[in-house]
Amino acid sequence: MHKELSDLINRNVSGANAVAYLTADAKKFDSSITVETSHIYKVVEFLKTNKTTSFNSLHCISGVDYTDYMEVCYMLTNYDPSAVRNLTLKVRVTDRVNAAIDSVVGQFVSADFLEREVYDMFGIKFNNHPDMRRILCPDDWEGFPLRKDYVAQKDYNGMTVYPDNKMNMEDREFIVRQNMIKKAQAEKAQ
Amino acid sequence: MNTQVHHTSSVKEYFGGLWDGIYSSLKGMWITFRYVWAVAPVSIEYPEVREVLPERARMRLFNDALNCISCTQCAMACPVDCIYIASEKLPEGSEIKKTSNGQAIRLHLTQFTIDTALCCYCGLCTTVCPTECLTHSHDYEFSAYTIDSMKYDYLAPDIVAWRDRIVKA
Amino acid sequence: MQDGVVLTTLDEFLNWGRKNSLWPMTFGLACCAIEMMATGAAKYDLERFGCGAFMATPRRADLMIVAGTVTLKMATRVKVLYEQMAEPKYVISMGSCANKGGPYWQYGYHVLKGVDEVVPVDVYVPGCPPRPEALIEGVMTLQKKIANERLLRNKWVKHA
Amino acid sequence: MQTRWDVGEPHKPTINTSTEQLKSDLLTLNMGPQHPATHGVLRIEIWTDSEIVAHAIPHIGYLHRCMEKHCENLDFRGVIPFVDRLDYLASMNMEWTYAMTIEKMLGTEVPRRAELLRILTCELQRIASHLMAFGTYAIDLGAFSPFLYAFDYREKILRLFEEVSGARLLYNYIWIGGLWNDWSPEQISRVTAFCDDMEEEAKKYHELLSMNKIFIARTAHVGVMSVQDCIDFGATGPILRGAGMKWDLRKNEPYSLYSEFDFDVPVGTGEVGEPGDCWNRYIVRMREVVESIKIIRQVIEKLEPGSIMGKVPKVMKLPEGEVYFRSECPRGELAFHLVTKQDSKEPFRLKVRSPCFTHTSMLPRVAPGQMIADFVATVGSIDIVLGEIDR
Repeated sequence: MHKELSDLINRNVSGANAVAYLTADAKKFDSSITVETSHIYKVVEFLKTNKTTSFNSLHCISGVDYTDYMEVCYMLTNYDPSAVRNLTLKVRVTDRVNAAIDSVVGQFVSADFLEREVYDMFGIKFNNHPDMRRILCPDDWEGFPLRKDYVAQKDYNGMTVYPDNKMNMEDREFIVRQNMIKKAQAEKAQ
Repeated sequence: MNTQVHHTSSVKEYFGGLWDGIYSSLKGMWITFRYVWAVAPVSIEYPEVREVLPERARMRLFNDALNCISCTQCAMACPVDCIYIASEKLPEGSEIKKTSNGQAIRLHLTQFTIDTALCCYCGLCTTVCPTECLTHSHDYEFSAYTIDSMKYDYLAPDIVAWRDRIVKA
Repeated sequence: MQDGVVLTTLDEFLNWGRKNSLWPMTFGLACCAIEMMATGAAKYDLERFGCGAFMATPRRADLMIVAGTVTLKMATRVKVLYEQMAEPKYVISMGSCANKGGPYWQYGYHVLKGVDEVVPVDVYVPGCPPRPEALIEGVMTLQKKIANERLLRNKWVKHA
Repeated sequence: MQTRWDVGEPHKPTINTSTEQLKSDLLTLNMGPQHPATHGVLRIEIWTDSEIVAHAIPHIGYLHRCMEKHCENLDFRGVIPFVDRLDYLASMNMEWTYAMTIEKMLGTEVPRRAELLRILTCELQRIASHLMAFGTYAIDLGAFSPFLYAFDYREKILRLFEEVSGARLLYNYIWIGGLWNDWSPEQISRVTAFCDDMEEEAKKYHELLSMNKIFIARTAHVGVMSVQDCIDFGATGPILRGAGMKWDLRKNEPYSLYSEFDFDVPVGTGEVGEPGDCWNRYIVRMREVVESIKIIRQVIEKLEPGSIMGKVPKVMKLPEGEVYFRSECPRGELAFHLVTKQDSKEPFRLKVRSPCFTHTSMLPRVAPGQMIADFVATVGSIDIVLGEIDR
């Protein structure tokens, strides 16, 4: 299904450059379609409006940080009892400093909160979003927590995030040692 | 999009609605009133009467240090890292003790601390324990005035009294 | 100087009144709030301790049961709510999260590691979440503490 | 391009607009984070024009517990206690969805008895969750006694869960590959007895609250969410069914053994009020309780002795790949998006698609034009759990 769908997207949205990623074991894993970052709005518009493969609802937007690039996954679905369809649509963001892609709020209103969450957690800005603010963390929070290189800030609003007297430092020696052993083993293996 | 629907009602509708309101409220009150005699009291008068906890109930953790072989599996399994264990090698030639289920204790346990204020009572640590020395006891009444008193050292001398109660021979 | 019979008796009387009419604030944060509601419901019935009148506003409450995870975003509000309560005021920290950050202490960048960072706590109730009985026991522990308060004696009796 | 208007623009004041001198500004009112009617620490900024809500902006994140960050640092078994704490009113369903996600990746065959018992526990949990919704919704609308009755019956379920799993609220009971403990025949017989009691009790609830004139006056025609709104916002569960759409993943995309069971999907028909209003959302929940009892009875009929744990590797390592798995929870469709790396012991990314999160985003759409008291009824009828919204 993904192969035909990606062909369909390529035929109808010029420059979308849809590539279907098919898993070897469809029972265990999900396949997905990756499209060009700049064309996400058009692709989503096409998938929503076209007659044959209409997806009428955006179920979820999820971000994944692969350290060298970030991915935004759009889970599209169809509330149609006769034919249930699910699709994972992906775009890649390589710029970590000024990450920005187009918002799809124009097509799916549910993207309003979901995109704000992706912005909050990964720092990917969504152009043309009506209300691009942080949603879970406070407005003056530093950094984007779910990035792999995130380091939590020391204090917020006069409160220490990791106070030393609560961290059981003297007791944790064991765990620190275990981590060191693990690290040494990993280095040896390399 | 004003959802309030205003419409003029006839006299019949008005009194019908009034009657409906009174009747349905009385019905609800009757159900509540029946609780006076028809339903047995459900309250448990706690400090005097205590509910018997089920066998599997997971309350405060207890470690029987005499049976512990310092394998640290509980500390590894703990999702919140609240178990802290340290051990040393036994000096050469010392007698190797056995646990109650026959495993040899080859390490000398020097620290076994559980920060109960962090524990999430998930029970993952007790399932991996090979000698079943780490168990969930049935005590839940141990609120404290200070946070530091919630860190339990299971090698402390005053734990013996507690052990006598929990570990059944 | 001795405490004196009159002041001691008066103190006892005041403490008796205070400890048997602890009105908690409806202040549920997370999972523990459900157990707090269960404590207030029919089976465990917190009302038996004069502690069941859950007040919707801090200004009428004597007791704040911090039930659940306090996040950094919420911590300032917790503090404001505590300051709005009228004296005498007491705080019970219920559950692991409020005690010390609970399961979220290690990687919880947005979790306050214990509500005692922002408000003074009188009694810590352990559990995740504590059984309703454990919360009742926590309230009883607090009542014991209140019973020993030296309210008038601290005010008027000058110890050498 | 749609603008702010489509997610609910502050609409113009309806009163005093004709007389320029009498024109007044909108009043900003904060509901929450500490408010008895917000079911936790939800904060809603309401712009009101006298009693009429002109605009509502939900502010969430007051219970953001960094659960997704935690999961990236824990092994697959250790995630379960954290998944429990997502929706603390329906922990069993949360665990089950997570377990099924991992099992799908591992390709684990779960024994039939374990599957049946999972359905049993999760349907019991659904009843418990809906009872909670019933009780707290009654409190929101000013009736206290339904809360006591609902909690009384909820305690019975919790007692069963405590006997079988060891905890009252956060169970860590459904494990990857099966279950922790088995149900004894004595416990199963108590479930049967409970089902009989619960059916009678559900009738009592209808007499007590559902058909109460005052309750109907507070909920009928209030907070109407049409089917189109629900689909646009991705709403699921009782919200979507209350609007009149027959959509239930247990029927439409059956997972586990749900295809073997015979049950109805209750929808809001509008016999009181209109489809999509608070009353219909409420009645869908109450009818689901009866349907869950039906499923539980069938499960007990089908139960036969057997193993409760499938074959799972001791050190769990998953291959590289990703899975998006959804299931029907009491509040709607919960989904996990799990991404793993080759031979990883911990999830590379675990995204939780929470139903309440999307339902909260619908509030700006339904709020404009309501009275404040009706808005409280609307928020209550969505039955949100903040642990799941903020994660």
